[in-house]
Amino acid sequence: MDAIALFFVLGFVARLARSDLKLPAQLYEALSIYLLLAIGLKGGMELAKQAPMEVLPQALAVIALGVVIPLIAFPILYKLGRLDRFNAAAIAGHYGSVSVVTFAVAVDYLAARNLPYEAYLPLFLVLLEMPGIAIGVLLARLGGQWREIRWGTLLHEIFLGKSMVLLAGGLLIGWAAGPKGLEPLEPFFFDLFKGALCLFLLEMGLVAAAQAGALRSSGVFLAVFAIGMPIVSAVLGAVLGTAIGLSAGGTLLLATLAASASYIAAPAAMRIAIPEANPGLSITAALVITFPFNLLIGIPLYHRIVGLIHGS
Amino acid sequence: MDAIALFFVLGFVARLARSDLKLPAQLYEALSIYLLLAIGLKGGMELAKQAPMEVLPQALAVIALGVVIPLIAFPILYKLGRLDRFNAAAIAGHYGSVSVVTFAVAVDYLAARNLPYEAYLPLFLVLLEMPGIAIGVLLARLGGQWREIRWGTLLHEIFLGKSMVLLAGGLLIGWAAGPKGLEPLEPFFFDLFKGALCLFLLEMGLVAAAQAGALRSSGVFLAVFAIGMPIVSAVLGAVLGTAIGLSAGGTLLLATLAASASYIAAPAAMRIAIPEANPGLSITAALVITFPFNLLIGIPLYHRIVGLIHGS
Amino acid sequence: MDAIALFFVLGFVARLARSDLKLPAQLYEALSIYLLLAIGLKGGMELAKQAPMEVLPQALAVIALGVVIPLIAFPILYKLGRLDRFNAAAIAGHYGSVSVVTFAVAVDYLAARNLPYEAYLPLFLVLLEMPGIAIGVLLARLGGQWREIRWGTLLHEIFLGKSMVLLAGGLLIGWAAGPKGLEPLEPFFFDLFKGALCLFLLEMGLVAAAQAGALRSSGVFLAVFAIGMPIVSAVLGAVLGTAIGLSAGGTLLLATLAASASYIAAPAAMRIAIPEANPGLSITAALVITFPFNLLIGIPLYHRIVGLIHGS
Amino acid sequence: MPNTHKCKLVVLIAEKALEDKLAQDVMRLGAHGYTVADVRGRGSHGDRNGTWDADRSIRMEILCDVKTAVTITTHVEKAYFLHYAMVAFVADVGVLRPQKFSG
Amino acid sequence: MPNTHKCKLVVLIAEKALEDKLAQDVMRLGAHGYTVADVRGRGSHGDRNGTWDADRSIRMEILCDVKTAVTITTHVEKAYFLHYAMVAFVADVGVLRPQKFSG
Amino acid sequence: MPNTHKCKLVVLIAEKALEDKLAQDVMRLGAHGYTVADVRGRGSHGDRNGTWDADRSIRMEILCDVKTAVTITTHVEKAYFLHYAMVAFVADVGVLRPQKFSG
Ligand SMILES: Nc1ncnc2c1ncn2[C@@H]1O[C@H](COP(=O)(O)O)[C@@H](O)[C@H]1O
Ligand SMILES: Nc1ncnc2c1ncn2[C@@H]1O[C@H](COP(=O)(O)O)[C@@H](O)[C@H]1O
Ligand SMILES: Nc1ncnc2c1ncn2[C@@H]1O[C@H](COP(=O)(O)O)[C@@H](O)[C@H]1O
Ligand code: NA
Ligand code: NA
Ligand code: NA
Repeated sequence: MDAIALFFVLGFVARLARSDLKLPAQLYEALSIYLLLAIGLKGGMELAKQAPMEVLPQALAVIALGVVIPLIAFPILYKLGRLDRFNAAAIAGHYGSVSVVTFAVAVDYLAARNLPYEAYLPLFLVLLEMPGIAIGVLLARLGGQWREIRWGTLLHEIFLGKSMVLLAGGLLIGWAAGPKGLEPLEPFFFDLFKGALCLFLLEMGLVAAAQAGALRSSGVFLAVFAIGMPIVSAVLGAVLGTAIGLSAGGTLLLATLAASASYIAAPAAMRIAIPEANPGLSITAALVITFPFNLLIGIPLYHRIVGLIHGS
Repeated sequence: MDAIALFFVLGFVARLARSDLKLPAQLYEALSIYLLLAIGLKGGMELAKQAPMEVLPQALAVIALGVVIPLIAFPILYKLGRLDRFNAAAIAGHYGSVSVVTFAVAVDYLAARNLPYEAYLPLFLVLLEMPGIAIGVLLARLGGQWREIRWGTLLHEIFLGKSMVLLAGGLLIGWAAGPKGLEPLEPFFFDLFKGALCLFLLEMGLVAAAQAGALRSSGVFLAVFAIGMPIVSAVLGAVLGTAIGLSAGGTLLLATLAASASYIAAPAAMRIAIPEANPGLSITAALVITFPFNLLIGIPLYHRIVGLIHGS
Repeated sequence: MDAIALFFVLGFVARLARSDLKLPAQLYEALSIYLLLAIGLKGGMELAKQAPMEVLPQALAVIALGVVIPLIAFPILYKLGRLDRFNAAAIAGHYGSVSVVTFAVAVDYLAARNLPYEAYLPLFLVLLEMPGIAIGVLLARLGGQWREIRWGTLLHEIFLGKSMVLLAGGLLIGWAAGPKGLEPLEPFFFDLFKGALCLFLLEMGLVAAAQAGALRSSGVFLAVFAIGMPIVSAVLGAVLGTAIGLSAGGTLLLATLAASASYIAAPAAMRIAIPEANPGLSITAALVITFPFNLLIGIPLYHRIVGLIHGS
Repeated sequence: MPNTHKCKLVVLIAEKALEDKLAQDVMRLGAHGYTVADVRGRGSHGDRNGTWDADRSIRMEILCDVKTAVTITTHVEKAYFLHYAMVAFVADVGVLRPQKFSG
Repeated sequence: MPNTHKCKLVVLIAEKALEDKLAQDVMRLGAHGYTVADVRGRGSHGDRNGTWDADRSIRMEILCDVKTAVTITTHVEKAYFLHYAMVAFVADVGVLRPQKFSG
Repeated sequence: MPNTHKCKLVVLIAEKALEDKLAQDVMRLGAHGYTVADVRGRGSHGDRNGTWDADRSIRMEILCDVKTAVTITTHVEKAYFLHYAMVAFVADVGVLRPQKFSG
């Protein structure tokens, strides 16, 4: 198993064994700020090398993916899973959005295997962060309470939420400064990245184990959904990545993004936009099941799927 | 624009746009401890290479500069600006002292242009930190309440304040350990410096924007002062740097130090020593106007001024 | 003096001079998490290169050392020092366990002198962490209240305490991932190690000076014990290291481990397991006297002792 | 106490996600200020031990007159009690400058 | 206040080492919840300024009925007052949903 | 409550810059201890949201007898209210070991 996944396991096991290990709250915050900025900077730096007109159609296709996934997830949750509209919509929104850490682990997976990928892919991460959340909120209000949507608040929460500002801000700075300008920042933002990711995964393991108790009450359906949905999304992502001409590595990253579910940006936005939804359900699904599934099983599996679809 | 200035802009814009982005309080503290120590260590390491008798006369001249600047600023604020004695004195003290981050940005400015400078200049940073604050307090008490000055407390606050201890402590350790002894500390204290500075500037941007509202109530005079005074001080610094035989790069650093206003050490000391002063005024001037002015316009401007005065 | 020891001195002096310098609490926690993980990873990485059967007998001998030291310390404290059973047992437990930071400084001492040592020695650090604490608790309950020992809680506290989980977890991850797998983590966990250690020592200096006041009330006996006991333990460690065939460097590390007293893991465990003991006494002994003694005088002294005993 | 004046202290313990909203609400409803601390805890919504974003709680204190206290507690009861982890209580205290907290 | 009901607020200030134990104790003794904040301070055990592990303190608040308040305070008095740095006090407050804290 | 004794709880919310001074003051004026927490807030001096040094506030709690409570509140009123962001209030509480806080 990869070293970084082992940190997740360490956290998970330590918490299950009732160790008092706990990362300081502000270290968790500092690490997530750092990871978001670093990913944005890296992507922006690479974006500076691209012709914008080449990337634009890909970008639009990727946004469409972010809209489609929650539209698929919602009926499954609502009809099949018999969840109420609010919970179904909130969970759909989490799966429409993406997990930054899962993305980082997939990048590491490629790097460890020397597989190339389009280095501007963090742009897609930024683009996929938002639409899922917006669609989730719309779905929650379909039942006639359209007027209740506070558009101002919602758009604000989505575009000016902490993770969006850091990712997009990093992207813009990286793009404006270019590889030359970022050189002196490399030791901090790039060389330390993987180590910082390990610490963050340790914390995620602790948190996931702490939430694991909620598994029992959330029912079998949700567990099945939290494994099945990522696979469906990954296939969609793999097809789309192939269609828009990404390399096999880039396609794997897009598939992983599609498969991942947000547990940082989405919970914060949903808590305010859909108060009726029980946050325990979406967090159990996204963090306790989907996240470790992607980490340990999903990414290699999607690698195979991409192999079949991309055919290279 | 330089990458590190862009981080300030990101923070500033994010806050103006009412994003909820916020750096954890203890990360801010950790970063400022790190930056102060790192600057001190670097300066001390270089000082170890100097003959003390060479630096001593320069050091005395620099301390005199720290005394003169608030003595110029005070009458401007008191007579021209019609501020009361306490506020005039407190603001004068802030401008007599220096901004560590502005210094670091100026060092970076030189490095990016491959311009050489006397590497022991952090010593002057340490020397300029104190006198301004002391003069500010004296000016506040000129109106007869000399007895009210608690000299013990004041000297304690100045010499044993957090930033002084870290800067001077770092300087001493760097000097005692020398380049050889610091080698294993380089990856931590030197290679990461610029990245840490970026994070700190992001936070400064957030804080400056949060304080920006106070601009309206503080009046036009203060805004003019907060841009004019740094230019005056920079000219003084440039003349002095040339007179004491610094290189063009060293002269620019001294001019920038003179032009910069303290917003970490001075506010803390002044709050206790001159409670009658409104901290909002000095912080608006030093942090909201002078700091970004120096960052974005001042340093290149002082570079020109130094070009004229230093003539090399 | 070594640069890292100077950071301890800076903290100590700053606090004695009543500076308001203070490291943020969560930075202290973050640093200790980082140091424990890094030491574990490094040791585990090296352990991966060893044949387990070679290390096993050494490991058993080392555990025995951890049992013997508190058994020697207890009667000294109880009979000679006339401390009550609880305090004698608690202090004996602290000296049976080890100080991670002292170990790190000794490793640095060897590195600075290019002296080789068995790179898997962090394993012994992990092994020595526990037995001392357990023996301390047993000694406290010898007076008939055996039933009062909550074995579950005690074992839990010892094996699942924060520092144990991080050290042993790091060891396992390092062992599983091996040198190749840890390569991308090197910039974070290994290159930054010494700098992070400096910050931690700065904090330890502050804490030690804050506790120094308690010296007066704790009596001369404790001060003598806190210097004499480490020397006795170091001799034991040096003899054992030589006997089990360690190199001179490895023997010095084992002697230093034996000489060191825990002030992170032991206080936490003892506070719950022996509430009757006054934590001020053990902390004064371990942190205010033994720790700086080892740092500044002990390690070079043990180097000489090892020279005599090991004879190489 | 001779030098103090009667005042209400309203305390709200709630999910951190509500901090900004509550701050706006109480100011709009007539409070002249508030004080916030980061806390963790347990209640009917289970363990909220503050290790990560979704698990954090805050404790907001508002000194105000009776009328404002009733307005604030009535509002939060209606707006948040159903869907959010939240507790509210009120105490009688004495303040030093009564005009600072009332009217 | 018209919309509130009488309730006790028990406050325990203690060494951080006791946090988990106290949390278990109060739940076992009948509390329905608690809130914890990190604090520092000074008392008969000297300065506990929170710079490092052994020096940290917590402040735990429990809203409960009188009976539970007596049980909790009696228990901590017996179990911890002798050997630990600790302070306990009780205040009368008014809560909004009384059934949440009692029974 | 049967097992508690009347006591005053003085609460001071103030700029962090005052922490050390207040700690010295209250001990000098007869308190036997105090507890401090980091807080943020808003009041007549505007938003003090705690993002940086100058913006931080603390909340200090002092359990003491009436006389000390009057002394402390009178002192801080005179010494700090004019120039510093600060709020003070006093509550009646019941403590377990009354001799710990009085005399
Ligand atoms: N009985 C109680 N005493 C003190 N704090 C409580 C109590 N019940 C709940 N809380 C706090 O209020 C938060 C939300 O409560 P709840 O909505 O019951 O989950 C909890 O996480 C606690 O911090
Ligand atoms: N009179 C007091 N007022 C407020 N808090 C106190 C008081 N006495 C003690 N404390 C708090 O309770 C902790 C333990 O108290 P003690 O057991 O007296 O050392 C202290 O560190 C303070 O945080
Ligand atoms: N009405 C209030 N209720 C609770 N806390 C307050 C209130 N007014 C002020 N504060 C707190 O006291 C600090 C200083 O208040 P002020 O001097 O009014 O700016 C504020 O930053 C708040 O933390
Ligand atoms: Na997704
Ligand atoms: Na200046
Ligand atoms: Na030992």
